[in-house]
Amino acid sequence: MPAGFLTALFVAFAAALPVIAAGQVLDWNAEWVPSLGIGFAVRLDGLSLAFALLVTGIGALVMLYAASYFRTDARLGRLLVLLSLFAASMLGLVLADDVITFFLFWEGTTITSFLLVGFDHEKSSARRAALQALMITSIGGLALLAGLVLMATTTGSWRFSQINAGGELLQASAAYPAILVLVALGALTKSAQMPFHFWLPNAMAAPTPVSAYLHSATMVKAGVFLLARLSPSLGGSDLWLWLLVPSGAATMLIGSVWALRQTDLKLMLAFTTLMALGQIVMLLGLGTVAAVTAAMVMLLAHALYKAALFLAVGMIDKGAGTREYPELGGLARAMPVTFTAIALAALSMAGVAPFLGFVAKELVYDGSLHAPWAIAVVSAVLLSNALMVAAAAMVSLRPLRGALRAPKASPRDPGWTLAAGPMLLAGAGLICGLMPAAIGQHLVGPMVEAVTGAPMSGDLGLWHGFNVALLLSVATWGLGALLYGRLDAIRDALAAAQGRLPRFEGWYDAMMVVIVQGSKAVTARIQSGRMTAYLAMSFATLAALLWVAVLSGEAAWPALPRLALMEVAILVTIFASIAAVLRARSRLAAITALGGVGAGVAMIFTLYGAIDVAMTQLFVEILVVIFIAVAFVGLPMGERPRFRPGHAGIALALGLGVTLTMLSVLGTDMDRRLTDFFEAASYEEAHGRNIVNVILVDFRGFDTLGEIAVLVIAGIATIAALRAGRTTRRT
Amino acid sequence: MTVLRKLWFAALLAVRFLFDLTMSSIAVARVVLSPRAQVRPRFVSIPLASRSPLEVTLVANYITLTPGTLTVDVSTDARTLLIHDLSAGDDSASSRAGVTEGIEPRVLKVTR
Amino acid sequence: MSDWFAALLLVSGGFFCLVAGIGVLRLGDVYCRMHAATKAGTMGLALVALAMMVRADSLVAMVEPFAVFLFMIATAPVGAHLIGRAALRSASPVVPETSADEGCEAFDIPAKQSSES
Amino acid sequence: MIAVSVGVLVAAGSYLMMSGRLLPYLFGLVLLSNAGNLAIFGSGRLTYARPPLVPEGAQALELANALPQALILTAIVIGFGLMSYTLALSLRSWQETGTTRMDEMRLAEPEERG
Amino acid sequence: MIVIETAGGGIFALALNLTAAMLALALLAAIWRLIVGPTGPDRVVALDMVAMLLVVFLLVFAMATATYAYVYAAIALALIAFLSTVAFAHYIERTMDKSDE
Amino acid sequence: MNSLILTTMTRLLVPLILALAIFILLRGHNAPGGGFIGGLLGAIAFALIEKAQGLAAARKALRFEPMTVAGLGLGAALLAGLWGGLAEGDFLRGMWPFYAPVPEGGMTGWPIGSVLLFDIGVCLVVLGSVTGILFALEETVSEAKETGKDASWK
Amino acid sequence: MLLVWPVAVPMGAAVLTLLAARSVRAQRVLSLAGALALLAAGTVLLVTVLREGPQAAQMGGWAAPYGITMVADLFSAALVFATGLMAVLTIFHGLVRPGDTGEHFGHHPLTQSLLLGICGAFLTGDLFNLYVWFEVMLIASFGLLVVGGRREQFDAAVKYAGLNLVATLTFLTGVGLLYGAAGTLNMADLHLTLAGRSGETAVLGAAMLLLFAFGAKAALFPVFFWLPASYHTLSITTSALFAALMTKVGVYALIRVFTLVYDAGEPPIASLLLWGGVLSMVVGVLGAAAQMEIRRILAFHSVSQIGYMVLGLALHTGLGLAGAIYYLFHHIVVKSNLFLIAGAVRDRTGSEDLRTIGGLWKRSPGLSILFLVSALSLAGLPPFTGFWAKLLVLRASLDAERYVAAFAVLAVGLLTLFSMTKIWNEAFWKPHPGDARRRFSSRLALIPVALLAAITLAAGVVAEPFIDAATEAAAQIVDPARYLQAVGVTRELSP
Ligand code: NA
Ligand code: NA
Repeated sequence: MPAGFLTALFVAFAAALPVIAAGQVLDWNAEWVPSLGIGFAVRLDGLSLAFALLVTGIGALVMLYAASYFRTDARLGRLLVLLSLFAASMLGLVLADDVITFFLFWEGTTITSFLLVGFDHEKSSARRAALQALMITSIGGLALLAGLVLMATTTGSWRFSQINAGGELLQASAAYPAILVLVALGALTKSAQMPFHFWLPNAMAAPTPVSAYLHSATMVKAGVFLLARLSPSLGGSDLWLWLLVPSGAATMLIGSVWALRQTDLKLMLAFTTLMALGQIVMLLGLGTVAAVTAAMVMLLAHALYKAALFLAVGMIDKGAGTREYPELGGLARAMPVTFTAIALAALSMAGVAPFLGFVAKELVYDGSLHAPWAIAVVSAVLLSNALMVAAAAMVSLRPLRGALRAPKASPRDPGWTLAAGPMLLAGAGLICGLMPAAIGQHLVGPMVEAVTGAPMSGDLGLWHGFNVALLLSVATWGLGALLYGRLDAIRDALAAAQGRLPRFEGWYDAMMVVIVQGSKAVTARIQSGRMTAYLAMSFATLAALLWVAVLSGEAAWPALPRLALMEVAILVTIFASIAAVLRARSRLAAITALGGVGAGVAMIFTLYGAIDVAMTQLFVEILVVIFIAVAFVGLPMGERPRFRPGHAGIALALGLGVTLTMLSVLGTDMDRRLTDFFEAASYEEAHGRNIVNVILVDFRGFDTLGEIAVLVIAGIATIAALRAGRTTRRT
Repeated sequence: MTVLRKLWFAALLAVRFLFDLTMSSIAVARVVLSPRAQVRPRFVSIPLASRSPLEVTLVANYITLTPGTLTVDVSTDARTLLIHDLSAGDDSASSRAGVTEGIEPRVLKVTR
Repeated sequence: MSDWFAALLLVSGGFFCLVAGIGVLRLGDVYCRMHAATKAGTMGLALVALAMMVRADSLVAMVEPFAVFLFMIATAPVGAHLIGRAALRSASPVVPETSADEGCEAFDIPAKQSSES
Repeated sequence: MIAVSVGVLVAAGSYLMMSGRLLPYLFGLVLLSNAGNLAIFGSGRLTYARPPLVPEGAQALELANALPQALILTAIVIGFGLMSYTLALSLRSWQETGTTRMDEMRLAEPEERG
Repeated sequence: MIVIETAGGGIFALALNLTAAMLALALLAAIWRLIVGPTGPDRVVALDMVAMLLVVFLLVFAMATATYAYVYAAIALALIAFLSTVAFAHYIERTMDKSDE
Repeated sequence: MNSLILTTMTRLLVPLILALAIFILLRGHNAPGGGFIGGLLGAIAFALIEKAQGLAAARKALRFEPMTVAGLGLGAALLAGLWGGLAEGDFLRGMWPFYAPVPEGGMTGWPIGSVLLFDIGVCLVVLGSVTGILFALEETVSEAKETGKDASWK
Repeated sequence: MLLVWPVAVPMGAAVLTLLAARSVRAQRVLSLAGALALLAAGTVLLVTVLREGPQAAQMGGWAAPYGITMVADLFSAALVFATGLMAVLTIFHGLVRPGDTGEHFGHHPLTQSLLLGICGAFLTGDLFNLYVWFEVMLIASFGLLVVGGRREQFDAAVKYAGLNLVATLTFLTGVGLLYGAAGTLNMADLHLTLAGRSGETAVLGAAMLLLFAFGAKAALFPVFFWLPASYHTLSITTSALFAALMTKVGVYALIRVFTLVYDAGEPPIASLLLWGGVLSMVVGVLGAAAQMEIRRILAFHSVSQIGYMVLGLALHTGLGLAGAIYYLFHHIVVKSNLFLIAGAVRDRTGSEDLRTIGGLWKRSPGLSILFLVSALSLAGLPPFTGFWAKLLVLRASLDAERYVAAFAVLAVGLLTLFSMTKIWNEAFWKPHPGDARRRFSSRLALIPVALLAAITLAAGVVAEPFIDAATEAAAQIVDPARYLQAVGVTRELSP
């Protein structure tokens, strides 16, 4: 079903080839969030069309393959759903013209990839790999988001097409370096470039069809796609060069060298994928038309042969029972279809004519020769390509030739539903290689034009005469054969070196340790579970806030009041009672002293005309005493807490802060508007002489309504607290 | 007839009470303000003739507000009062007499 | 004249309140302090209320201070009784001169002559 | 005068609360409650002995500010409700956890093992 | 030096001030007893005393400021103030808390 | 608390306190007092019964479940608010159905209406909640004492 | 009366459920009916405000600033609507999820009271009245904390109450001082009265007290302790309701007071808010990373996400405010749903401790997908609402050139994703380490979960109306002219 749908889409996209090749661009926009200027915009140009073809074509084949591969597995449905979601995300990603639309699908691929990598979720290794892939690509994703938003706000547009049109503007802006770094971070993590590359081999925990689709043909190329997409506006600068070329080159070399170290065929393929991605990124970094052309062809060629190889390795796994090539041998005769597919794909990978891989390699040399840092670049490319030749030989020759060896007793080809995909993909590599001009004209040309804005230089072809590129090809094959001949020695040397080389994964592990341990340490300190610490922190914060106000504001301080003797007596009463509360050793001493405070406060209310308040205060005081006297029968005082100077300091700072703030309030002029109104309206309009009561039940009756609600709720809450657990546990 | 009689006794009781209160306050003042406090307190138990709760209560409260004595407790059968006499020394008899021959009859005249 | 009278009542009321205060401060045990608080305090209140009644210009203004006094003499002895009982039951210490007669065993107080101490 | 009282109440209240024992916390809460009420009262400015009652006949003059009084009434009653709950909670949590030290109540946030 | 501000003048105002001063002293004495105890019942007696002084103060203050409304507060307080004493007494009896020294 | 004196005086004082509570509630609009203070006084009366004669007697004296009283009070206050709201469009507007201005100035009739209903609601809430809390506290503490669950009980 | 119903309805429901204390069934019916009526009232209010702009009502007919004014601008009205919606969903959840405390004394009246306090707080235009509704909410939450009566609930309640009481007293004092300095309590009137006075110690000091109080209510660094200490001890239903609304009231108050009464752009307040927000984001997410129980993780995330909202406020731009508002609504939906899902997880695995559970992706794919939707939304991935929320705050930070804040937005987003993945890995992917027997589980209880998940997806996909509404709400706040007009205090009044 999904395969059929993707096939139909593939055909539809293929039908668009001539239109696009003729230089047209198809746009479709829908409003999405106009208030932010964000639309749901898609755009079909050469670049997106090529990617769309890969996504739908390879997708259809992979789906078909997966349906067969998981035929007996109950999880097939889930797998297909996830693959379909991924395909949709990937398609959306390559078609998007709107920055946010693009990001939506970008993150869509991240999440579906996470779920697919962790498909064998009962294995902890799969879960770990999924998490790693997610974390690393999400770091990039978040950086990308920042970069995209900055880019959009700098240029005033959320459309790639418009941003690209005003590329110079962007490069001239102050935000350009930040934007470029952020976007590159997104691209490099997604496309597994040094130093983020390690997640890709680890992601081989995914089922084989997933690896073939996501980790060779499509998702890992999303970063490349992004760089290509934005190279008109972001590319061409020194920073661009310095960011992409070293990273790409390093990834290329690391991938190609470590590919030889692997014994698991799938893992080996993963490292060769790193090599190819590195090469493509490097070429995009170089940025010349020739380099970009090379990158585009390499991208297509790699997608075809690598997907084929992954799928074929899956066939070996199914047919022979393992992917560990030391345990395999002589499968060519037992599994002829598989052998054919692997052989075809490997030839393309080795860059042998007339496969598309050859075309690509020629172009790569050509592009490298006419770029900055030519000598270094060409040497690196030569070395890694030679290593690729050795790897291709390894994957095609080691398991297939020699005496038959396999864990399964009688290895044989799985059925055609599994074979169809790899055969078609590998075959396509050959066919495309045989008709380079057509590919160049219909596919690569528009791609290059979309990326560079300039038409492709020259045609694609198998034969460009005897030139340096051809010489380098021959050198590649020779060197590759030499390396393959000494393969075991190289592997031993690599094995010996491995322990001494720095682990790139180290920073990730360190980051995770920092997150987990650091968060524990920070949390243990802040959310310590100790209430005294919580309270001390709260009061200290409050004190600090008040002192900020006291020190930064300006105030007119009120004059000192003249106190009558009665007022002094009341103050002494209050202060003495407070002191008694502080030093009380027994419950009764403390409560009675609190009563003293309450009485003093009530006297203040009395002195200044608040009869209702004083009465309420006293009555409440009596009730509180009654409650406390009941409750304290069952609640001990505990030993006396020792003196804590720190707490005392906080308390003093807070008390002083409050006093100063209050004094500053008293230093302002009182606005008696409300009071005057209440005095005037109390009897005349609200028919009551007790203004306080009239405020309570009329002017501000709404307060009182809420307040009695508080009291009812307090009753319920208190009773609930008293009954909770008590009644249930007793019965 | 009886009501009027009772009212009369009640009025007499009230007057007598005010007098007693004044006297007792002055007595307390004397004790409190004398340079060397002369207290020789004694717990005295007093058997009552009163029977109803109201009578006992009135007697007890009266005692508290009158010179030198303070009702501390009532026995569980409500027939004996424990009072605290501020300056009785070793002599229980006079405080006991003050109640059984002074206060209690006056109260009972009102209640019975 | 009535001003003078009221002033006199008032000041004597204050005096008895002060006496109550000093008594509470000076006397040696909780029972003795209660004597001061209850009697002198009530007296002080009564006198102040009386002063107010003397100065009253209406019946209501006379009745209300009297009600204050009435409520006070109704409740003060009850409070005193309860504190005394609580003190008794929690075996509050008494001044050494305190004696007790033979009837008090029922209240957990051993008979004791003051001379013995 | 009020400002100083409020400050002293706040200092003593917060110090008691920081002790992390149930009862001192409760006492501190009562003190802080009083501080809050006094702060409102003082903020409305003090008018000596003129209760906000509209006299019969004559036009009212310079009565005490009634609004803060109404607010404090509300606050007192609310504070009473909160106090009751806190009291009940203290009682029950002592019964359930067996300690009056808040720092030793670690059922909801237990010490991490290892 | 005034003790409380009074509405009127003359001998009665003087008496009011004198009374208020004595009340204040009595209050301080009671507070002192409240603080030092030593026993629970002592503190309760002191608090009871404070309540009574409050009632008296309300009456005096009503006269001093010619604000009759304060008498209502005095009436209510006189009627119910002893309740906290009741509660304390109950508490002491229930706990027999001799640690309350 | 099992004191004859207290019990007897309670019988005398409780009606007095309740009468005072009602008086203060009704008069609160023009003199110190009102719903809060009335309610507090009422609650104190029941607290006194509880102290003197025990929980059962106090519950019996109150007749209703305390929180029901509180709920009814809150309902009354809410209705007082809705009265004005539904009649005049202003929630909590004072409604005086028996009280009207006379042409020559002043007012005539009975000053009762939604405001009084509101104040009664306030009073009931205070009364119900406070007694509810007190009763529940008393229950909990007595039970802890009986079961010896409470470690402070020696 | 339009504004009164959202308060009168839950109050009436609280009264009725209280009076029906003897019948659990009657309480349940009344409670759900009350929630539905509240939702209806909220809907009517929201529609009216959308159509006609801010609405006001003078309580008792006393004009502002003398009486108490209730006001609903778009922000308030939408919050009331959201409250009604969450009430219906959580109460329904409580009815169908067996054993969720509904039978205990007080649960239903307290829930209704909580709604009462929340709606009152959202709608009042008076600062002291706001305090009253805060108290209603607070004491109701106190009650709900202990309903059920498990031991750890009491511990949690002590911490929750212990810290919130401090905050509430601070609030009270702040209101008192502000009244002393300004002579009025009506917030619109305060806006006019305080104009140009922000340098005075009196005004600033009151601001600090309010900042502390609302910050603590919102669970802002460094006064958030109460939240992670308590939320995980509640019943599932109640924790979802709390997670949806409690802290939001604090954020609402911060936004309201620090735009209308004070100006969040003034120097000390602006930087305090900014750093409070950023540190909350960081400390909260670190706390989440350290936890191993689902609801404790979620609770810490609340702290972090409150930080986002406060950051949006602190940026003091229309966009930042729109971001804060959008974030707030997003968080209501998503966080409450995750709490409900935590309950579903517990039902199906017997625990919330990630160390002891697992196997849900295999056994309960439906629940897994619902979790995934909410978790990804929380982590800020498109096309869910969380993405737009994050995007708005991010863009506002970048526009305001607050690069540290922008970095925090992104880094914290990553860590949020990390914790969500942790839950996913442990509870859903990992095989159940112990006895994986099926425990009780109610499919009906997943209805609200599915609905909320659908909301965060649908509102993320069809984002425009919501972002537009957030922008409009922010605009009404940034320029309060229509608010002031509705309240009835005008600029001419001020000297
Ligand atoms: Na009120
Ligand atoms: Na929350």
